Amino acid sequence: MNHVKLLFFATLRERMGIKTLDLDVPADLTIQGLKDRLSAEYPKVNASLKSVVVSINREFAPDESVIPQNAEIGMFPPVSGG
Amino acid sequence: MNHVKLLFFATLRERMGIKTLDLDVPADLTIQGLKDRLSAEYPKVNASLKSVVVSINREFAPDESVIPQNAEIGMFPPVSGG
Amino acid sequence: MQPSNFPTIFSITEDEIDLNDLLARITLTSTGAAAIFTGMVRGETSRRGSTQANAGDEHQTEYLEYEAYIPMAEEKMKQVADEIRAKWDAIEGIAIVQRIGKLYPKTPTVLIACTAAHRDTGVFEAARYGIDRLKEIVPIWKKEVSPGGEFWVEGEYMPKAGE
Amino acid sequence: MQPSNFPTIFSITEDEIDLNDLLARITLTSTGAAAIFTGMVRGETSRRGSTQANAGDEHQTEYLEYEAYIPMAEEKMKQVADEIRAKWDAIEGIAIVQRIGKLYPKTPTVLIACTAAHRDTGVFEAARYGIDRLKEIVPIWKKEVSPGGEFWVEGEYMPKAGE
Repeated sequence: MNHVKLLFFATLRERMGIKTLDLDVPADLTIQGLKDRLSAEYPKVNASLKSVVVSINREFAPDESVIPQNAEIGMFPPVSGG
Repeated sequence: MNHVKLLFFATLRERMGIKTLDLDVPADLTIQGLKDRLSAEYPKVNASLKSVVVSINREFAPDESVIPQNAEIGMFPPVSGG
Repeated sequence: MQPSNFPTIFSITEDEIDLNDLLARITLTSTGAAAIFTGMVRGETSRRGSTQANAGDEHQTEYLEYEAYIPMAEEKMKQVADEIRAKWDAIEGIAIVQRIGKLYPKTPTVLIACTAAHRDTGVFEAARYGIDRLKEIVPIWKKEVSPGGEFWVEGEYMPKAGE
Repeated sequence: MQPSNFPTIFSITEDEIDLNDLLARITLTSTGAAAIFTGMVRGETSRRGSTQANAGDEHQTEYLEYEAYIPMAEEKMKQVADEIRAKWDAIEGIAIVQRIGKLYPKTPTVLIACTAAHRDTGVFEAARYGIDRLKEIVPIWKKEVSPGGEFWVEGEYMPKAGE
């Protein structure tokens, strides 16, 4: 099992009701697999998962990325700074 | 005769050695005629007259402009602000 | 002067954006021109994307509340600066600043500034590119609070892997 | 809002150029974007027009001394602002400021700032146009003083009658 730390921002944070979540996940879990797990365990976040942007260790990551050990995973909507 | 006030700037001012000059000129004098008169009376300004920019009452004026009564005439090199 | 001596400032801050100070910090002895973009909170806003909005589409904003994924945002700001330098090699100094927290109408919220020896070297284009890229890849979000309620402003850009 | 309510600032001053203050004065409730150009005194300058200057062509500047035909310069600054508004009708506020007197390297000497609701409405192009036009038609001149002597910088543009 790998330890990962999830960070939620903006709508994701509000829908989850938490800023961070520490999880143990299988060593071969992908971002898609993580999304599926969140969707099942936190159905309230489903509306945000459709257009979620995901980062692994502060770099944008596609759904097929395998999550490394001790990853810091950011989950957030498309950015709207400025 | 018309009264006119000449204002010199930058190289024109330095070559003339004065900032302003009050003149009485014929009512039909043009800018070209004024340049000719300055050239004859102040030969030291000749080098600057080749590329001089002239304004009448704060608007750019071509050589053929007739100088109106009580005109304020600016004489200066191409601008270099910024 | 080596590019490594060229100042690059990036900052996510709750403090006021001080244009005079930032400009001074990216001005070198060889600098003759700066292009600066700032964004401010609009108190009256047309609907997003609708520049031909009717008066009826306008609404009032009480304030915007910004949040950022700060360490990643700092890394992505540095990436935007690197991209600018790769595209316009005459650029000397770069400042990229995002103010976060609760910000009221007319308040500057973001600044992108680029300096160069001369104005015809890409400074305007570089500043424009900088704000465009910030709005694509720097993880910052804003919630609009208005008399009618509050909603998160969401961007449209989906960054590619490794971008 | 009527265009007549849009702020236009033009100033020829011996005082420091305060970007924060000028930006605030051209920011309306409807403003969301500003593009600002500033020029500074270069302490190390390549020969005019020679961007590929060799190191041997560089020289040091001790200071620049600016002078202006102030009342005409103010009228021409207003004309530049009018031209900007005629070309980009989304522009809200405009500031055009030239500092004069003896100015040392790294000092901002000129500022052109334009504001609008959004950044894609011509603010960058308007600011660029503003500085280009100022350098063509606003009667201001500078003398460069360097260790090797002093000389007047002369422009190249010959304004047309009525321009």
